[in-house]
Amino acid sequence: MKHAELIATWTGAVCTLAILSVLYRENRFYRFFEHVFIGLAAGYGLFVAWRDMLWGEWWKPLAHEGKWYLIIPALVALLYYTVYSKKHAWMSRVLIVTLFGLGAGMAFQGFAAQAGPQISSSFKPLWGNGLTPMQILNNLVFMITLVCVLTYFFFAFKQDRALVRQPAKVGRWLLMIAFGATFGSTVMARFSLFIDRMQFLLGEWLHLLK
Amino acid sequence: MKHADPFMAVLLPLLSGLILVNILRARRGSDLFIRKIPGIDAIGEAVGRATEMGRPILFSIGLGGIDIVTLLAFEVVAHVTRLAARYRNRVIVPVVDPVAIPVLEEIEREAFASEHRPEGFNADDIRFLSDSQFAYAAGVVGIMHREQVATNFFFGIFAAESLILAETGQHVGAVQVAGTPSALQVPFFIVTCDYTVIGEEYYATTAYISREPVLLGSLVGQDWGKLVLLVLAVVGTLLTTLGAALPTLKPVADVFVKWIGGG
Amino acid sequence: MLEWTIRLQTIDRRIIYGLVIGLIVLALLWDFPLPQAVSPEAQSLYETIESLPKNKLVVIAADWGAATRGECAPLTAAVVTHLFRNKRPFAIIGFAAQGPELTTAIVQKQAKEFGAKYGKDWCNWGYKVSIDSTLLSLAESIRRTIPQDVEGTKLDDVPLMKRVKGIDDVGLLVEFTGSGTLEAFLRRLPRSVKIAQGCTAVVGPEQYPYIDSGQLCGLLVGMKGAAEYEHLLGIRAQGTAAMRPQSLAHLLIIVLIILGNLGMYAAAKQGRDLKRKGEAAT
Amino acid sequence: MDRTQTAPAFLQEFFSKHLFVPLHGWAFVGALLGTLLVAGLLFFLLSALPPLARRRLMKTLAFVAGLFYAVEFFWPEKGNPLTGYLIPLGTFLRVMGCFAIGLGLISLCTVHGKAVGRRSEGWINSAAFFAAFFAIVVFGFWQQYGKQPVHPGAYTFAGGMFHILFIGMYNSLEPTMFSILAFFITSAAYRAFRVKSAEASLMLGAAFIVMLGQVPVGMILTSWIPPDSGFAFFRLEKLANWILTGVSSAAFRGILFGTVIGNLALSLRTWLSLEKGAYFDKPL
Repeated sequence: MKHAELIATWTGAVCTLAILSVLYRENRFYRFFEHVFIGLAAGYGLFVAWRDMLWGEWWKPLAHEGKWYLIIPALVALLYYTVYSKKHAWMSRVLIVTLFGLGAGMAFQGFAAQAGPQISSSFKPLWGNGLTPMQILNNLVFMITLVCVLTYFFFAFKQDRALVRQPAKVGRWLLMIAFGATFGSTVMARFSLFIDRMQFLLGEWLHLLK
Repeated sequence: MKHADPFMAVLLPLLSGLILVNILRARRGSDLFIRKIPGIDAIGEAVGRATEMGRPILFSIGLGGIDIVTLLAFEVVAHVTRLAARYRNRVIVPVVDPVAIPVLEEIEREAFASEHRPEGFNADDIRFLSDSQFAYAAGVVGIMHREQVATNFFFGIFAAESLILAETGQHVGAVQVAGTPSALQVPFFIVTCDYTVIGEEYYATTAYISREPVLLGSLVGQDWGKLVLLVLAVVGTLLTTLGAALPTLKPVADVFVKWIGGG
Repeated sequence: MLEWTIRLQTIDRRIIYGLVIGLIVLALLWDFPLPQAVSPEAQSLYETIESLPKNKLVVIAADWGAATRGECAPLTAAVVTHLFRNKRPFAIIGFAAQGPELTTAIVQKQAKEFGAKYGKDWCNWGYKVSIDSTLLSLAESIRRTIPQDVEGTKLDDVPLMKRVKGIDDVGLLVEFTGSGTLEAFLRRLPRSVKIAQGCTAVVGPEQYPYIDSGQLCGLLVGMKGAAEYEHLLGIRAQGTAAMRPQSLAHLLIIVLIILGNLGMYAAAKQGRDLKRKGEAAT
Repeated sequence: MDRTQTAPAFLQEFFSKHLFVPLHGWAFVGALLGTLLVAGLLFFLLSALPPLARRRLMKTLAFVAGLFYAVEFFWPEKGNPLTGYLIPLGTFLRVMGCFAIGLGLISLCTVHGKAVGRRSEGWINSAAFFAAFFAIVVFGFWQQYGKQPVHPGAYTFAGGMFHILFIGMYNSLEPTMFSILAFFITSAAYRAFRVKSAEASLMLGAAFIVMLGQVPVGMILTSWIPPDSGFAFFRLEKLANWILTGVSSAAFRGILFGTVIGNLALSLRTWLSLEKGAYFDKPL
């Protein structure tokens, strides 16, 4: 395969154009490559599952090192396939409910890992030596935002009380500012992706860029 | 954090206790209030729209599979499918995780049966597309165009593909309702969907739909939990401030902050 | 006139997409100059490298993969140029599987220009799995954590590593990433190692607090960061080239938003006028 | 920190010495057959369970599964009886996950197989699916396990085909699909950012400032404000940064506190089988 690189560049260009064509409207060209994409993803997923996972962690120890007990996960996984039998379909559910149980048990650790550091780093001094007025203002804004946003997420406390209603309203406004800011800050990252693609088309494929 | 530090060993049982106590209280039948969440109210209306137009509904459960967040999305699929079955419509669910296929098949079959239309269930409507994020997105874009869906639901965990899905929905003129705890994707749903369920509102969806006492009680417990975190943040801030302003109080503040920061 | 303004609120999306493609192709092909401001965070990274003692090693942590290549590659390239130019030896380590490989490609390309040699001017420690435990043991002993480089040479036999005894000989660590891996470095490395970061625009906002607290000695965010650093180095590379289409794209969005609002305003005005006329007639 | 340094968990040594021992030859075959027999027996027992017992079994399994992680987390690191099982359990679950891929393949092959078989509209696309799928599987394994290239950097036939399929096609399709976001973010911003209500205006305003603050063209607008004066805060890049780090990060922290508690509540309900809904209340 002498020309693998060259052919790869050309097929890459065709694939890029096919996906971009959906911007005009959904068409045969896109549809064809959409299916190719799904086929490649499924095949590559299978290949990678074997190469990076099953071969080293399952087949090699099982068949070459005599670790016979590794047959167990494979047998348990067969329960998934009971879904194709009307009579035994409920057994797949035994497995899935157990997996949900495992996921639920991880919630404590997840809570601690996600929220733990965020709680203690929310304590920002509102006064004191060495704080500039700007820092004080920042810390105050931080505190107010946090309190108002949390209030917005109260569901069961009646909102006819001004104590809940007003902060909740401000909380929603502050959320909108945060969402707008996130939107704005993502624009650059998204365009980086497309610029990268255009550099491929104009540079690597057509050799128009210096 | 690999294991519970002294602070978490107190906080987590406390929060869990608050949630469980309120579930028990609700089971005994105390009357519970829950505020309006317009996004969830809109679900029925959105299903109705699809039926009026005689076009199918698409429900994306995002990138999740067998996890706690997606578990809730499954319940919303069940609700939407029951409504659709009542109106003789169908719900297409494209999925990323193959393990979700058996779960969804059972849910849809069950939903059609409960509305006395078992023949309405079609296994081909649960479509595994790909476990690769963007191959999935490419497939959903294709389905939306070809099936000319009238309504899209997005409930679950989403990442960058959120905008690809929801903006395509806009292009085909679908009514869209989204709900996700993935905070970074909320802005993209807000600008493209008719209704967006934000952050923790997502976890209130099932309680809101079913008005089941257990779920409503849990919601009250969650509120108490948030109140605990809110008080912690305020007290911590005040203590830190006092510690910074008055040197004599600094040791007290430091001990508190250190305890919360994990000893 | 009013009719035309009203139409501005319903511009067909295909026209918008055409404009996006047109502007980006134009900006890529036509090299027009743009003013470039430099943020204090970029300036401070530049100065840190300038003032770094000659005997200290720099470590590049390559925690990114193909998905964030668009932003991480130009950032890495800019910092590597600076290191080569100042003849500061560096080592590459990565906590993302593809990171060290992709970084090596960038380094090799530049090594030719600067006449730098593997082993003398840079080396590659390779991909490591668990970030926390690797850094913890790295702080205790570099040689025990990384017995050999990716080519299988013992670290003692790599020329540039001869002077490096332990973590105290590392002067600066620059991490390039598209995710929130920074905290592990802050947690596990001694304060004697200065830490700087180049990150994607998406995670940028989360990193600024560490600049305020002094834990980070420099920060480059996204394409903008790469362009700023190239400006400091006085070169025009990928970052600067990408700022042209980026600027035009941002401008296009802003102009479109303004046009849309003008259209909406005009439509509302027409509605009011019609209503008034209607009232007069009845 | 190192996994070899973790003390063995409760009964772990017993298991690894007496039960889960690598075997070879006939002993290996015997152990495999024995396991299959036990599995078959369990399957038979399971299918004989009456509906009520089935439900009880599920509740118990979910509880025990959740209990494992809960105890592992709350027990202090020193002398933790379960930490040693984390890695084997992780491997077990990942291997199981790999075997679930078949569910996805069956689903894909049924849908596309039907289309090709019936020559229904668009069957060519379904054929393309199969071609792409088999090509990358065949060439993937072939280049992995087949003849290796003589010179580094050269390609064998299989290696070249895999390069074309993976680097040429897959690595173009994926980032291009991702890059479509550049267009969609533009059209979404144009359509949605209208000064209609207070909320929409706030969102628009924040997005506007942040977008301008990120590119040189925007920064020029306020570059006349001296960077070391008291008004430097109003330079667009500073203002943008302030919105992102001040307001935005606090708001996202508020959202996070809500979602982690919501997640905790849902997990508790699932763990203790208190959850109500289609998947849990369905008659068996």
